[in-house]
Amino acid sequence: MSTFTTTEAALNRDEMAKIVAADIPAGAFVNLGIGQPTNVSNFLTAQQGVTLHTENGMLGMGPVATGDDIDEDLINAGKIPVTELPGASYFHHADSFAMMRGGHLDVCVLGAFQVSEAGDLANWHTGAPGAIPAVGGAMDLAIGAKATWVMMGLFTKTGESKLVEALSYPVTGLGCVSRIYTESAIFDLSGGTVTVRSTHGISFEELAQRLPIDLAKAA
Amino acid sequence: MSTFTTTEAALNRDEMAKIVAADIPAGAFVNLGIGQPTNVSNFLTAQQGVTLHTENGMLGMGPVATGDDIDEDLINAGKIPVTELPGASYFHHADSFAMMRGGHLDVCVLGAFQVSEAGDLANWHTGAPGAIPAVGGAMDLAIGAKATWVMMGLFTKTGESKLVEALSYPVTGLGCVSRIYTESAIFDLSGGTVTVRSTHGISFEELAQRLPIDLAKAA
Amino acid sequence: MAPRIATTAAEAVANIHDSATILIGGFGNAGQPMELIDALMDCGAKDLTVINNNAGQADAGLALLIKERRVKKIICSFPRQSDSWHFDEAYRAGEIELELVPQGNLAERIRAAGAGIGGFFTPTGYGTLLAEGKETRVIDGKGYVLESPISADFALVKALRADTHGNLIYRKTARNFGPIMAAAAKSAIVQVDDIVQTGQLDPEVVVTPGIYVDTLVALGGKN
Amino acid sequence: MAPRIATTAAEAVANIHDSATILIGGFGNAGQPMELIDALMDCGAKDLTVINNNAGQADAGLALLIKERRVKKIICSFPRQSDSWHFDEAYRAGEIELELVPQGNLAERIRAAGAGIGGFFTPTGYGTLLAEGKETRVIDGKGYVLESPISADFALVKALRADTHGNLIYRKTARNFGPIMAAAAKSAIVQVDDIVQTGQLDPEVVVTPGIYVDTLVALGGKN
Repeated sequence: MSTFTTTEAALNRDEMAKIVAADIPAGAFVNLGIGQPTNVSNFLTAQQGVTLHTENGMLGMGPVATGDDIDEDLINAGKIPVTELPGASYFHHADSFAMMRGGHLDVCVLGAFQVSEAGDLANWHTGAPGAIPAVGGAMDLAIGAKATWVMMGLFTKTGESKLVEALSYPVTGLGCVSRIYTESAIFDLSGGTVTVRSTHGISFEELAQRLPIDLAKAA
Repeated sequence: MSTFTTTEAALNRDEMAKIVAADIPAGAFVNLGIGQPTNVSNFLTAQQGVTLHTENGMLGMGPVATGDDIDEDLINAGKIPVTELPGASYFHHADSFAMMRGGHLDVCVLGAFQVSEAGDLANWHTGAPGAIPAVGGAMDLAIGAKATWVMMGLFTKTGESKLVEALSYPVTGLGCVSRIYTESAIFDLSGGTVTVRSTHGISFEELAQRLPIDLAKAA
Repeated sequence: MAPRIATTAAEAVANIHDSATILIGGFGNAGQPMELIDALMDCGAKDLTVINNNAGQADAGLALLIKERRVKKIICSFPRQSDSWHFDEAYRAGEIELELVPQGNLAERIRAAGAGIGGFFTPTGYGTLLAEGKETRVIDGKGYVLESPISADFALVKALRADTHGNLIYRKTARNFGPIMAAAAKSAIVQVDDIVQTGQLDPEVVVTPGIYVDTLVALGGKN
Repeated sequence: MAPRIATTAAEAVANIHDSATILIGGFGNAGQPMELIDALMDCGAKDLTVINNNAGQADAGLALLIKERRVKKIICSFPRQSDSWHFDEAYRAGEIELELVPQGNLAERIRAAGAGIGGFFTPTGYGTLLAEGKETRVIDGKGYVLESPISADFALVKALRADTHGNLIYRKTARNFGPIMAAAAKSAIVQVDDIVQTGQLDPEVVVTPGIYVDTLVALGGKN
């Protein structure tokens, strides 16, 4: 859908968030996961008219609250005080997750430990012995939205690709991820094909060599 | 639970409705079916503090509306204009039937074609060839409330008992009826045993002879 | 996406096509989107599957759609009424298919569609004709029937008021099927008395969030 | 039955017994019935099964119940947080049982209990560790897991305001689990800022109808 582009430098977090924000269609209903995805909201423009959903029962969430605007009854999924925009609405938890599970959100942006070329997502549990598992809304978010996008570093600290042929971490959702934003490249996933839309600080050829999966290059 | 009583005359419809109304516990949440059961509301006292539910999304329904109080947005399950009492609330259809199905109503009073000694109810369909079936909320009401009571004539026009060993009409709900009010007698049903609480214009012995099932007499 | 605001009921329903599945709100006259149904009549779409609590009354609205044989199938809980003569005639002539569903199962199936639930076990209808051919299961000693979601291409809903974001409030028992139908349709078309600016509805009292509303038309009203 | 009006949080929770199953509302601090949880701590009931989104935070409320080993099992979606040290310790010591449920399934299971649904097929969790041992089914090409209702003996809920009929309204994201928990419990105990006379809440904006509320206690509040 977009032509292949490349930049000299890897993307920093704000650059990634800015690109994700620009990719969100005007008027979309969006859920931004905890962590890096939350930063996307800082780059959405008023003209885009994007409405943010928070799993704990609100549409029309505004920016983080500060000072006198802090209200303990108005928080986001990360339990951070937020604000309310005109046109907001509140609903209970079953209705909130019905909205998500029912496919009404256009885009959900999540962090990840790993994504497979089939779009399988791992982001809830390391599977390490002794780790206490916690899932929250991750599994609902992964499979609920019309499009699930991931923001993550492409490589682990030891240099292994987090975009994999098959997950080694426990699954969050199967075949749900359609786009991955990383510091080194942006990927579109569809029907088992991984298309590189752009590379950053790395050439397509070098990327293809470092990743354990076949890559297509955007036209 | 009550001692056996008898009266010389059969009960008329208002007398039946009055007895049903008196049997409804104070503070109960109640759904009154279309037809005879609706008449029960005329005999509930303010002291009883009974709250009426209507399946089309309301708790706290008041009496039938007349004159200027008629509001086309405020109707009961029989599509008759009604009024709103203080403490009322409105909710959508899924929430209304969740309230019913979830066992939150104390009593539901329904009409019937037949009831079996096991408490099976038939009240939605004659099963006659060519009859157009219509069920409405009958099946939800039958099985939803904590207690389902029936008001009906005890005999058909041809003199057959409508309290039967096994239903010949199509089932509305299985094992759901716990009490039956008729012009001739009032019955408590429990675990397959039918106890006659009172007779009206007929003796217990005569009743026992005319009905095709075993009857116990209230102590 | 903020809802499209149509200027007439005809414009609001213009995209409804032949063979569409349509959820139509209302219980009796309360909450019936009369003007949208009339516009659907005028727009000519046929071979429709309609989901409504009833099957039309007297000589108006849905009854006329059925009279004109534009409805090939109806899913409802209570088709037979004293004034359902057009349905009765079509049904007896074998010219309309009827799927009869207990009212609470109808509501829950519509809710399930909007909520992404694949199916649910309900005690309503267990052991009855309306459970025939359906999967049943005894859970903790109680019988249940497996019911499936009912989604649709379109919903026609009547609400009291909208804001320009599509947030809706309803009025009294006219709320009935509106909120669950709006959520279960690919495209929810809503007639309201009036549309106010965003910010004029209290976020605490919004019943249908705007995310569920695709087209709005303001038709005035008595309230 | 109109709700019992307790004069203190202690009186409100006095009937909670050992081995009770308790739904506790709240997401983070919003909607947490802090005073009721503190009263539950004081009342001494033990061997509790608690359903809450989390497993206690820092050194207050639910975390203290866990610290004192009064909770034998917790059903939640997100036990591990930066300040969930009392849960972490109890869990690692094998002194608390954990049933981990994806948050949306947790909400829907609670809703199902209040709605009399025997079970439902949800796509959430399909193909994951959290579906292990559960029945699954592919419906229209999509995988689903069968989940069962979660009911309870008691619910502890925080709302903004009640009328004397027990009708409730909430405030902003503090609504969260309150409405579904009140409906899923045999006995719903609700703390509110204030209780107004019946007739002072608009019937259109009531979120939890009084039928679901068994005990009310007014504790004042900042709002």
